[in-house]
Amino acid sequence: MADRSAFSPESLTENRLLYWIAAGLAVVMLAPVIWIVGLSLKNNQELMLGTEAVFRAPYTLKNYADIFVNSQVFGWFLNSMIVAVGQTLGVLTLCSLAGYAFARLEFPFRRTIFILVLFGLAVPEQAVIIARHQMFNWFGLHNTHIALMLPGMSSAFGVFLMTQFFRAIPREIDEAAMLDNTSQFRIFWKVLLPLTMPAQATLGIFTFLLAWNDYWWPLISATKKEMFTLTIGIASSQTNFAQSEGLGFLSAQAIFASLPVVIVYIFFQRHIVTAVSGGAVK
Amino acid sequence: MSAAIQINDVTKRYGALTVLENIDLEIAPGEFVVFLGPSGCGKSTLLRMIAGLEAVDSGTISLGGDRIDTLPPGKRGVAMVFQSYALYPHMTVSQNMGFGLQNIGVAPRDIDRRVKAAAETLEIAHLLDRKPAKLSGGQRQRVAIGRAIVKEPQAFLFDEPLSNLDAALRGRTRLELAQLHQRLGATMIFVTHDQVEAMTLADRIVILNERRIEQMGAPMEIYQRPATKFVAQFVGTPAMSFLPVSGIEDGARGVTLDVAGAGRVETGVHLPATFARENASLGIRAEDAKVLTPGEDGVPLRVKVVERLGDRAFIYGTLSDGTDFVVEDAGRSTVAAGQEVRIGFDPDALHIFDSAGRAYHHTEGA
Amino acid sequence: MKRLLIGTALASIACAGMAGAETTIELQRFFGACDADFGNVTDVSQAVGECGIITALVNKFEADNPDIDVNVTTVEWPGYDQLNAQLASRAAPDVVSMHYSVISDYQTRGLLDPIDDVLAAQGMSADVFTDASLAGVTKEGATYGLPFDNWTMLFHVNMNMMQEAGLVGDDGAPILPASVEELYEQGMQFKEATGKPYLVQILANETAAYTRILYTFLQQQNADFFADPTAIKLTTPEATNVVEMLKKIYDEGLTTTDMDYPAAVSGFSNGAGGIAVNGTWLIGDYTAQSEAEGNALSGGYTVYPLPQLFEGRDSTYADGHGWVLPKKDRSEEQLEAIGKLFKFLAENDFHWARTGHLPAVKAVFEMEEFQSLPHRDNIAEIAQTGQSLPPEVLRQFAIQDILGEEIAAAVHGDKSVEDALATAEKRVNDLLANI
Amino acid sequence: MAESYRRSRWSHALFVVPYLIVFLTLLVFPLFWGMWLSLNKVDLFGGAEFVGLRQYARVLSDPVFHQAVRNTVIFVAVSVPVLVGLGLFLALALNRKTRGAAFLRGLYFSSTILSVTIVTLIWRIVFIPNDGLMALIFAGLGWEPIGFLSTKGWSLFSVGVATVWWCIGLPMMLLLAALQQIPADLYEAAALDNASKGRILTRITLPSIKPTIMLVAVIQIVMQFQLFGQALLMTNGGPAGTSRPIVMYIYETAFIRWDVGLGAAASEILFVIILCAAMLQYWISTRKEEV
Repeated sequence: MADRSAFSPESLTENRLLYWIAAGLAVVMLAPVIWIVGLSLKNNQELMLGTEAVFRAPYTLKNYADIFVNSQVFGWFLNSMIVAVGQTLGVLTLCSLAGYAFARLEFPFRRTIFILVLFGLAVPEQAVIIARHQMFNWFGLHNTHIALMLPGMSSAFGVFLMTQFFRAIPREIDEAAMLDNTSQFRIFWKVLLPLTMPAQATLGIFTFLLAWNDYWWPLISATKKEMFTLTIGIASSQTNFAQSEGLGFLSAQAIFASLPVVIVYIFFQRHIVTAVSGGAVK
Repeated sequence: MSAAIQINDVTKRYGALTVLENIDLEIAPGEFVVFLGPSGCGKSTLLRMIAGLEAVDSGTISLGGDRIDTLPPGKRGVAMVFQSYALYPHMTVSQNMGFGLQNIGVAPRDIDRRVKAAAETLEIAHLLDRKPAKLSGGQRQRVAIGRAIVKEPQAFLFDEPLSNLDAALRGRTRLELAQLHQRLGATMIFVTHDQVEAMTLADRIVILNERRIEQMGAPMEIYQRPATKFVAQFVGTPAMSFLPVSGIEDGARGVTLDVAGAGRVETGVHLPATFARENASLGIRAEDAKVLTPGEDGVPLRVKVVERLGDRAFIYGTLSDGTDFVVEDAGRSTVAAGQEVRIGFDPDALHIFDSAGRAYHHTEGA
Repeated sequence: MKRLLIGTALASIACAGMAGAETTIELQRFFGACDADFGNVTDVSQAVGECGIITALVNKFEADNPDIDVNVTTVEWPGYDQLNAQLASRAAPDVVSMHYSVISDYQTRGLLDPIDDVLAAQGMSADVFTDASLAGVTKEGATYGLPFDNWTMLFHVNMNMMQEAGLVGDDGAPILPASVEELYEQGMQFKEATGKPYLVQILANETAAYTRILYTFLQQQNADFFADPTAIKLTTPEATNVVEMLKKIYDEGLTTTDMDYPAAVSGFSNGAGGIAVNGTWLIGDYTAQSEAEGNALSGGYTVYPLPQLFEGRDSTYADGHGWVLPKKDRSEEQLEAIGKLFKFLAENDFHWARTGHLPAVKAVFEMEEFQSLPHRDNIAEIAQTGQSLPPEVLRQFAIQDILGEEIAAAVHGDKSVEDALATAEKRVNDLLANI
Repeated sequence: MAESYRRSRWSHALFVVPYLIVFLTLLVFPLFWGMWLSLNKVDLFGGAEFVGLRQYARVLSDPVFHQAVRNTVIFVAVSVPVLVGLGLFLALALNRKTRGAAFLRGLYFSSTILSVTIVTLIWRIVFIPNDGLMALIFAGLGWEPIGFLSTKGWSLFSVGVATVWWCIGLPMMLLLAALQQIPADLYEAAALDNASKGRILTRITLPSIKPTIMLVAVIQIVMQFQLFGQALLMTNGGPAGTSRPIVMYIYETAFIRWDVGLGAAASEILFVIILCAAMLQYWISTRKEEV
């Protein structure tokens, strides 16, 4: 192959300089993380006297060992998992059903209801959180996993995304299924739902990340330490650096707490990236 | 397995817009009927109403004597092949073909047998485990047909199923469809805007235009004796040339016409007394005119383009009054653009249209 | 990883199962988390610092009372927003740490249970507690919390640096200012001699320290800024004096500037300045440090109350920590368990006093061990000079935030002193008017 | 009457009912309940007393609220262009098929998955005076240390740095996706027209992804208006309230000062602000379809 005569569109858009700048900026991205990793490997007393000790041996895994001894990180992690997974499944179920109906079925007030739901897109959590907190009081729901999962399920974004996605599936597919004598629910379940998998992945990842990172709602709803999510748990132990467990332990805790999601991310990176970008183009 | 279809006085509206009006049509068992018409004429809508994908606003549709327009699509006993094939992307070929049977509770063994049989017939047995994304356009098309066949429907409905194929494949598939029809003997309705498909496949062509059926008939009848100017214009390539008629005189063989660009033209057509003589026109197919040898007396045609197809050539030009005209010549035609040639017509092959578009032809023995 | 998770899950289920057999007390506190260091310590004398001692105390109590399980939740200091959410959702814990200054908020709203019966059941009477601490928890004639300590802001002194600056008297005691002018003079002297700022203050992202200092020096000027407990008065010469003094200290470079709470604590440890203006709770830590070798405080640490800089009277703003019972239904067993816990805490108040706080139990003052604790005689007077806000003043923590924010703005030069005080007054009064 | 599958039927609504129940109870009802609360003098523990629009008057005349609005607007006005600009830069730089680019894409997106407490913990430990990474770097370079979390101006800046570090992944990915949607033949045509790289960027690439750029900008505006956790955990809004965002004001009034009515009124105002941003998003997306 005569390589020099080959034309590729990339050659017009790629820019070596930009690339190397981006590669250099990655240092800024990584430096804080490396710093934390360094701190987590140091003895707390040594750090008290000055954090430049990070650059000197000895290093120790004691901070990580301490997590295993007494920390509640495991419980918090479990709560976060339960809440994030539960909320994700809930959102996917509710939004798929609703998205299918809005995209494919006729029922009275369909347009009105859909527009109402779209208005929901504009309602920020802050506008409802105080009232929500009171409502959950009335039903005594606070400090339950359900209470942590439910608010996220009212997300209008999911319904919007699923509706758009169902709309994008050619109607002929439903029609072929109808001629194949398929019931309404079976068309949804066996024919169309499998086709929305990319959208499910996108919405699922978004929901999971939102639930995993949620701060305010668990802060005021999960007030018993058994119900703390990872976010709240870490926050509860992170003030008063000097008085509590020390920088090294906090760093180790932060790394330990993020490790599972980071591992999941590394394994599924390709899918996550496709899902995130795929959802955007639709 | 094949059944008659009756369409009685069917009307379809979308809000204020009427797309089909008082359609009456009977299709005999085992007949291959093609709905032909320009886009937007309602031919697909009519097909989809038979399938149950569109509601009928008034009128009835029956299949094999039973009224079906009140039944949901799956209960009508018809199968449909979509223009886009509409294969289920997440199912394999055999799952695609067996899905409908599964839905009505056919035993898995029977499904398997019927799918295999259909796949053999269509020569796609080796593709049964693939998903549609891994198939070529032609293979997908076969799977779509296979999915229809396994259901053993009382009627097959085809919605422009060949339009996504390339020219060569389209020709071959056309032949295979014809063979399939012969073998199954099933009632088939085929929607297309391609007149070649219509001509080659149909037992009977139904031409639709502007909400109604313009003409029904065997392909050659449609071609040779179009009922209206629309049909005459729509069927046949290149399209029929139309010349404005300024005067009509009765003669023994037929009427003689005064045509602006062609002088007096004798025809073999007899017109009834009621014929409205204003704004009539003369229609001539390219193959019904010929280029005369130099010196012969004929109508002068200024040649603009010569389209050579190998076995024949079409000569496009203008008559003295500027009217466009096409004439067929032999493949070795020496006519070149810019020349002026003389042409003549076969009087018995001429068509005369009144101002409303109604056609009058030469009648044998009249 | 997975096995570990499952293991923990099983363990927590097992714990929950066991908890049914015993009485569980949900205890929620601030003071930080230090399970890694003290999670298994039951010998209280081994523990140091607020966090270590309270952790060890609870461990000891559980060890002594195997039928009682104390389930501790540590909250971000001060944790009242979380407590509010809990109270609102009727999910409050059984026992909560609370500043005396905020007890009124909850008591007036009927959110606390009095503890008199609980104490009586254990044969305890309220008069074992000091007057100052008892005043903090007594509302409308009932006791609404177990007093645990009294605390004030102090001058923690690095004697090594003071020596260097020539600010140590012949008696070996540090020379501390007795007026605002002396403060500036000694501060300059210190700065010139050591090159370090005189004061180590918590000036970054902190509101409590400013406010406590303001209250202290307003009290010293006999300013009755809360004559009406529903309206503060800050547009006064007295308040201006205090804030201008703080501003001048800042402007003259007599104080560290950008230290937040933890930075100020460790900064003083590392010799960042001569005198740390911080609370009683650090005495234990700093004493322990001064007894160790090779650091900035080695052999050179002492502590004094905030000096009287104004002529009115010697006074220091004081507050204290107590343990309260949020209103809820409790079983007899639970009340008894709580009573035992309270009795235990009161009996071990000496250990808590090792942090540096003034004991809430009178008897501790008489204990030899207490008297032999270093520096305690220096600060004994705060038992008399310590003064809190009128108990009728509600939302003292919210007020503290507002004042701290506005004083910080003035000190940092973002606002004029008059503007800051006027704004603070307006904001506080708006808050109080809308309760 | 003939049947059709497109017929409107009540039973079809059953698919929507589960979501609708959640939507009505957890979004619509609290929205109106919140509006009602904002018209009342009410604390965390009940005892509502109707006061009309007085809470709104209080919020709108509160200098702290003004400051919070100003902080939030400044934060949005600075962080959103940075997020969009940097996201665009990274998307352009990393839009290539090499393994290195794939790795960097993954790296830049990875921070997005961390929770806000971890992010703020990391950045606090970077920014804290004396012991922080920045303090060490400054000391190493012999520069005057900056109190990043405690100096007016720098505190909001530091919150912004942590936010950009945390949020940069999404804009980058969305813009990358848009870049990859540009048909290659457009570039082939440009190559035949002898266009320079610069012209290709400004005349082909950027116009092609303009709708996505706008979309990303609006998403970020809506998101960054809701700034809360970073400010609360890193600076607690300080110093002197210079890094307190609107949401933190709401949190403080409702859950620290118990002033639920006032907090509700402030949230309604934030709602209106975000509603405007969302309308902008709707306007942009519909305009896109016309093109």
